[in-house]
Amino acid sequence: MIAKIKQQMSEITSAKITETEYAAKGYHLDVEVPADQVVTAAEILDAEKFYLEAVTGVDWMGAKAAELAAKKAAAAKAALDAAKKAAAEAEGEEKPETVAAPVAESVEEVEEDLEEEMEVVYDYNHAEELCRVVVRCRVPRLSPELPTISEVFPGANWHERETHDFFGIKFIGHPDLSPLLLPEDADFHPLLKDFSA
Amino acid sequence: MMSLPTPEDLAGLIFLGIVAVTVTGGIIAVNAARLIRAVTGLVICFIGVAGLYYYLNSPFLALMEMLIYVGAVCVTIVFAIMLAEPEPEKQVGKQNAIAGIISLCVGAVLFWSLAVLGTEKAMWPAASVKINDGSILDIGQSLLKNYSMAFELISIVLLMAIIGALVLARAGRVKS
Amino acid sequence: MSGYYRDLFGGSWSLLVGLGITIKNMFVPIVTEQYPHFVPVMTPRFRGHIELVGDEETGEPKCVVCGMCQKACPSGCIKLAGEKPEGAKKKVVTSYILDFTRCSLCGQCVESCNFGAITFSKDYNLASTDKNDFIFDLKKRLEEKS
Amino acid sequence: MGKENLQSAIVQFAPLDKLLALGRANSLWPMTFGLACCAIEMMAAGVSRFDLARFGAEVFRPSPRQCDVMIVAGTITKKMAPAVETLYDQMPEPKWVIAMGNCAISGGPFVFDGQYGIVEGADKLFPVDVFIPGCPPRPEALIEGILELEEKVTGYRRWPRVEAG
Amino acid sequence: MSDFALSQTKETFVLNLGPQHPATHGVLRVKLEMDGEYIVHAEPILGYIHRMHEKMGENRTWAQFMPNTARLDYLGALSYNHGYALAVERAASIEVPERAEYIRVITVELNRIASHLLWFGAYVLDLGGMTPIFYAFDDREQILNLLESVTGARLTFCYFRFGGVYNDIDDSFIAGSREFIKRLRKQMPDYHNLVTKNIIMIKRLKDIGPISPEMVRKYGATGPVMRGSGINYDVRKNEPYSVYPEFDFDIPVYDECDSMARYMVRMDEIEQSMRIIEQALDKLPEGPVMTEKVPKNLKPPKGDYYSAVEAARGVFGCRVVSDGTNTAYRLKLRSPTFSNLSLFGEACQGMLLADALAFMGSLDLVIPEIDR
Amino acid sequence: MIPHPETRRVLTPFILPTVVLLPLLAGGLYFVWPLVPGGVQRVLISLVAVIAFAAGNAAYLVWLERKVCAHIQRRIGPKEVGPFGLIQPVVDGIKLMSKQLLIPKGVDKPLFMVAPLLVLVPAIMSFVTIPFSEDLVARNINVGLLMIFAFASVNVLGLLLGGWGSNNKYAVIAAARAVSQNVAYEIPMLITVITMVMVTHTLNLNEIVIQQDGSFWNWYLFRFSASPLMPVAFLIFFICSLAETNRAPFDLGEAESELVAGFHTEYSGMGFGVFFMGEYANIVIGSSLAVILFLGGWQSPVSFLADGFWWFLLKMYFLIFCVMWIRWTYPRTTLWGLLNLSWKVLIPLSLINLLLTSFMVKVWPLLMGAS
Amino acid sequence: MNILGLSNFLETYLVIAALLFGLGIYGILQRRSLIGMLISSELILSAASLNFMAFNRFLAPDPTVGQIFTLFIMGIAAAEAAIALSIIIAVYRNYKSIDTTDLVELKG
Repeated sequence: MIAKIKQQMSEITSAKITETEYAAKGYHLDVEVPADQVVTAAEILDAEKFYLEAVTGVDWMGAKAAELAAKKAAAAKAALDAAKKAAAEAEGEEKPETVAAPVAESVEEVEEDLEEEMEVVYDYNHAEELCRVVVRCRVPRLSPELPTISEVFPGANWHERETHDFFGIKFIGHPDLSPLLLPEDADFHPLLKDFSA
Repeated sequence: MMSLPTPEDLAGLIFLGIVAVTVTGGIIAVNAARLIRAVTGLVICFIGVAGLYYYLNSPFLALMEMLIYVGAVCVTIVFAIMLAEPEPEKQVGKQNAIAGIISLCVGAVLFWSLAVLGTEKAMWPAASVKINDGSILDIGQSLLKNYSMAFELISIVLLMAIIGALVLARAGRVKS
Repeated sequence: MSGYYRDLFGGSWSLLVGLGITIKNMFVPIVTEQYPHFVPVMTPRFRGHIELVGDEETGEPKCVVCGMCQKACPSGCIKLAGEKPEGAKKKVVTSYILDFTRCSLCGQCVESCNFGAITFSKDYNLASTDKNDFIFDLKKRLEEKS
Repeated sequence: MGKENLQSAIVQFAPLDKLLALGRANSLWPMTFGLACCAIEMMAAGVSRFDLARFGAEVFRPSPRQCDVMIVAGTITKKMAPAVETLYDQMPEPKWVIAMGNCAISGGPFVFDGQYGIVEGADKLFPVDVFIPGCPPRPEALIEGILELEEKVTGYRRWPRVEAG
Repeated sequence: MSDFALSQTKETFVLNLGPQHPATHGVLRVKLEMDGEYIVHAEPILGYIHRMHEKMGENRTWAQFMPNTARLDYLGALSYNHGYALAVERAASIEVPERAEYIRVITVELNRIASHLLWFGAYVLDLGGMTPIFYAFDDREQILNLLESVTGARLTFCYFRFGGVYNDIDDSFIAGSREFIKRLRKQMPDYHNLVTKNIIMIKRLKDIGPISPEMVRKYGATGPVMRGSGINYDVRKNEPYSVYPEFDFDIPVYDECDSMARYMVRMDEIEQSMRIIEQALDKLPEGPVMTEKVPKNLKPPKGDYYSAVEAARGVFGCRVVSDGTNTAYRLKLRSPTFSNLSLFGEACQGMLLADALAFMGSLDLVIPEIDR
Repeated sequence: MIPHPETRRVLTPFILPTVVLLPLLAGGLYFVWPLVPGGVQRVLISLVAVIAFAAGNAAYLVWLERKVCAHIQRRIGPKEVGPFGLIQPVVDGIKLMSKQLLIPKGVDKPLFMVAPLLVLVPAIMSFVTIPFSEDLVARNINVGLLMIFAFASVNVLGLLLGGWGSNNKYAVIAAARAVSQNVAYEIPMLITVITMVMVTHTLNLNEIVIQQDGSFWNWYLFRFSASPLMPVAFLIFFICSLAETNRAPFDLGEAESELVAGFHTEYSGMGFGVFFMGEYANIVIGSSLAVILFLGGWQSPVSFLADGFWWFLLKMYFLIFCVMWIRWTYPRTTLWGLLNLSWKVLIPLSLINLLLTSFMVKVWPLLMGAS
Repeated sequence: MNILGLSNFLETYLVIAALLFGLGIYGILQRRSLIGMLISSELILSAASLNFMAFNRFLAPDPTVGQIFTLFIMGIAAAEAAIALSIIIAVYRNYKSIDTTDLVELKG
């Protein structure tokens, strides 16, 4: 099965396919495809009777943006503290936890031009044979857009909506991208690394 | 010392109450803006009429009135209101109201004169023995002997009504 | 048609069987523990809010204000302060405030403590009309206890 | 909180008030209203082992109109808050609120810097009469909370206090 | 309902089920477009108990996140503990002693029984039968007593640690578990006689809410929903983790695809879990319950790792992305009921309201787990 | 029995007024009462008695139900308020009466207020004709059987108006369900009753009971000479009365898990209380009617024991217990299941019974006479 | 005349019946919705049956004839209500209204 999928996936242009060690990673095949090929990958897996376990995003925010966000957060916090003091409140109860993302180190390895990216991860699994396939797709952070696969897997509908909630990634062609888990009128994307409430 | 009312007086008082209920119910039934209230008025009116029947020595008919009119007809009407959900009626124009009052008078006078005509011109023998035990034996006897033809006809009418109602109500539902 | 009769008779039988089971249970002994009259005993591992542990001899808290529990707590319930009195070898806790209303009873504070200075209490029936009742001053509680 | 203004104007003499208070205290009908984890312990308090029915409080009514006490059992999120407030408003006077569990008291373990989703405590939305801490509290604690509420309504405690040990 | 037909004039109205409604088991809201008592269109609206677990995962250390997993699905908390622990152990390459794995399996299976029992009671309650939940809770209380005696909590256990479990089980627990299994074995026929064989129950569940295997696959539904549709898939068998390969147990599969099939799968799973527990208790090895080598300040190497377990409601997947620090860079929790519920909208079209609720109950929803 | 400390505590302030006022009242009544004409006396007494019986039953049946379900579920049930929780219904009543009567926005106020009364009043009125023993009947009406059904039909209207007037979708659906269910089950029930009338030749409840004089084999339940299907008729009647009173497993009208609280979703305080009382009064009437028609009313099961109202109450409460027992055993049916049961099982059976009975009553004697 | 003895006079009933009849006519003319008209016609029917019953009690030789007529009227009324209501529902399905002023266009 793994070989079959690998073979079919390799037909997708500019797909990076890695066979991973299951015991260490928890999946068998890691396929990275360009944004416009997500649907093709989904169709291949659909034909092989895979099911979609989850769709999610990862925000690979670059160092510069992180710095900026950290500064912003610091400024906000300072303003908040000032306000708190002004209100002559007793000491804030909560221990301030670091919101700023500890990313700088990890991203250094990634090539410079890939820095400001978001990753969408699709987890596929097969019910009869053990074969977990991870399809990844990187989209630019400032205009995160990629086609929806909810036509192929209707179950992806909610997963994509959720990903849109959390990261603001737009799935083109999705029937309804209104907030799923966040309040109806929410306009923030909490899982972005530069998010602060 | 104050004299306490006799049972007859009480019965008379209750009769007055029943009359009031009947008429009030009727007025609500024709005047209420919302149909659901009109039906409630109708129910009240029917309950009053049932009371009148009781005073007319026929508890059986009184109960049938409750069973059929209140329990069946009014429930059906309420159902129809639920299904059709009409908006409250538009305000009735003044002209219309005057016409209505005139019609009320005309109708009442007509009906009344007919009734009086009937009572005075026709040759009625004296009223027969009053029955007040609510026995339905006599009714049953004449229903199945003297008026058995009408009885059968009524049952056919009811059957037709059921079939007709079913056909009419079903016509709206079309299988997709 | 046979399905109809099967449903009718089999179904009626199943209903009777159901009635039998409920009536049987009417005569099963009652399992209710009548709480205010019956005092339940918590298991030794029951996790209530935490308490400071006093030294067996002196009754003073064993805590050395290392702050591990504070660091381990996922919800930041613990606030502690200590000072080093002159001549003493280790720090002494001056205040140990537990905001129990934030606690998730995960027990990581107790696990992280290397000195056995905190333990779980057996308070299982806390309720109050004032929520500040649950911000415990553990040092005071320890003093009251001893 | 709500207690002082619920005496109706018609009856003013003390024994009747007492009777009313007693009636109310011993017939606390909770709302079937579970939010999260604590709701399961709320159910557990109602079933055979703990049997809330002994105090006449087992009549879990699904409609807020027929409830006396709202047991907020779980985290109130910002999305849910308007609905909870509506439910509170729909309850007829006299009404009480029990905040069950740490989430309902203060947001509990879900409070962190930069949290965007939850309301930090039911008392931010409406007055709360009794707080029951725990995550989740044991069913005994909920019974204790009901007794505490009865004490608050009638002014004295009918049952022995149980010392934990 | 095959003979369901939309009326020509489409007189529909919108019914809001929830967010506070007895049938939704929490704060799910379902917007129903109804034609009389028939559902024309249903849209579940989530998020009423969204508690930011994934955000918290990025703010807390690996160990500090453990209590959160118990609050994801409070009915089967230990499965979620397990899933998260497995993912982090995979990331940090931590070995778990054998005894600890056995204890994990025993407690997880006990927890699964408790979860299914509660579902059984609550489901019958949904269908209007008010007594079975009391019997089910009565049995469940025994499990909670057992679990409380080892974990110290009744519901939101935080028992597993990276590299083992928090504390060891003792003889009284083992004896108690055996006692409990004996008791439940005696109870199960009563449950079946009272509920499963009841004609009203059969009429309400048979052929209600059919989900074809294809639909299950397309929506990614897992767990009893999947097995009730004839797909033989269970992570414990297909992708064995922990010490599950050591045990001899069956995966109940029913081909009917209806609510009754899902009901039967869960009832059979209770039996299978009892078998697993018995075997585990028999084979329980001696040894430590915690590895020595786990650093206090855990820092798994960079990379992303995935791990899935079979929770009571389906596949719970945990994807951790580590950047080499003591907090997760990204923590994705794949909850089973999220996918299971997503097919509700399509599947309940044309159903009666009462049937739709019977169907919804058969999906075994735990809302905080959907909303996370 | 020593009063519960709680009871003592509460009742102490009331002792003095009671001690002073009660004799005054009693004395006044003593002097006025003889002046009241006999007919009115009887009416007044029976009115008071009937209302007291209905209200007391409604209150204590709730208590009984809570106790029964508790014991079925291995619990205790109400216990702490008064001995055995006996004061619980009083306390609930006090609470419900002192509860704010919310009239939600958008409801049709007159209908909303009138609907609970439409449920309760006919139910209480029906008690008037029920013969607890030969003399213990408020008013022995010749068409008593018909009267009960006439009043029961008003009950339906109460549910309908209550649901509709609430301006709540759940309530409307519930009301529509309750009514279609009531209408569907009225058919087999009335057919069964007609069968019984054919056998008894009367609509007078007293006479029906008197006809069942003797030992239990004279009860209509076992009167196989009238119709071999008598026990089936009894079952049909019992099932229909369950459905008519909206009791589980036919409680579609207040299906908690589907329709929140059904037609009384919007009712608070005593509005809800009155609905509740009406429901229980209806159960009492349904059970009484079954006892009168099939179980020999006040007649003792064996002829050497004295007849009396206690037999009536015993049989009635046994049936009520069965009603509760059934409620706490079964899940709820769906609307379709319920209509199927009515149209596919009960109505055919009751029609067969009707035919058989008419055969036994009219044709059989002719055949016997001819031979 | 004793006001409490009114129940023993035929005229009392005739007056009430006339009132109900008049109300019914008024209702039919004034109501705009079909259901309202139906309600009014029920009033007229009950006025008629009240007269039958009154004559039955006070005048008729056969004590059952009026009652039987009333019973027939009830049967007819029930049938009429069922038919009328199903027509109303059918009309409502087609026109989305049961207001007579909206039903003037008979194009279908």
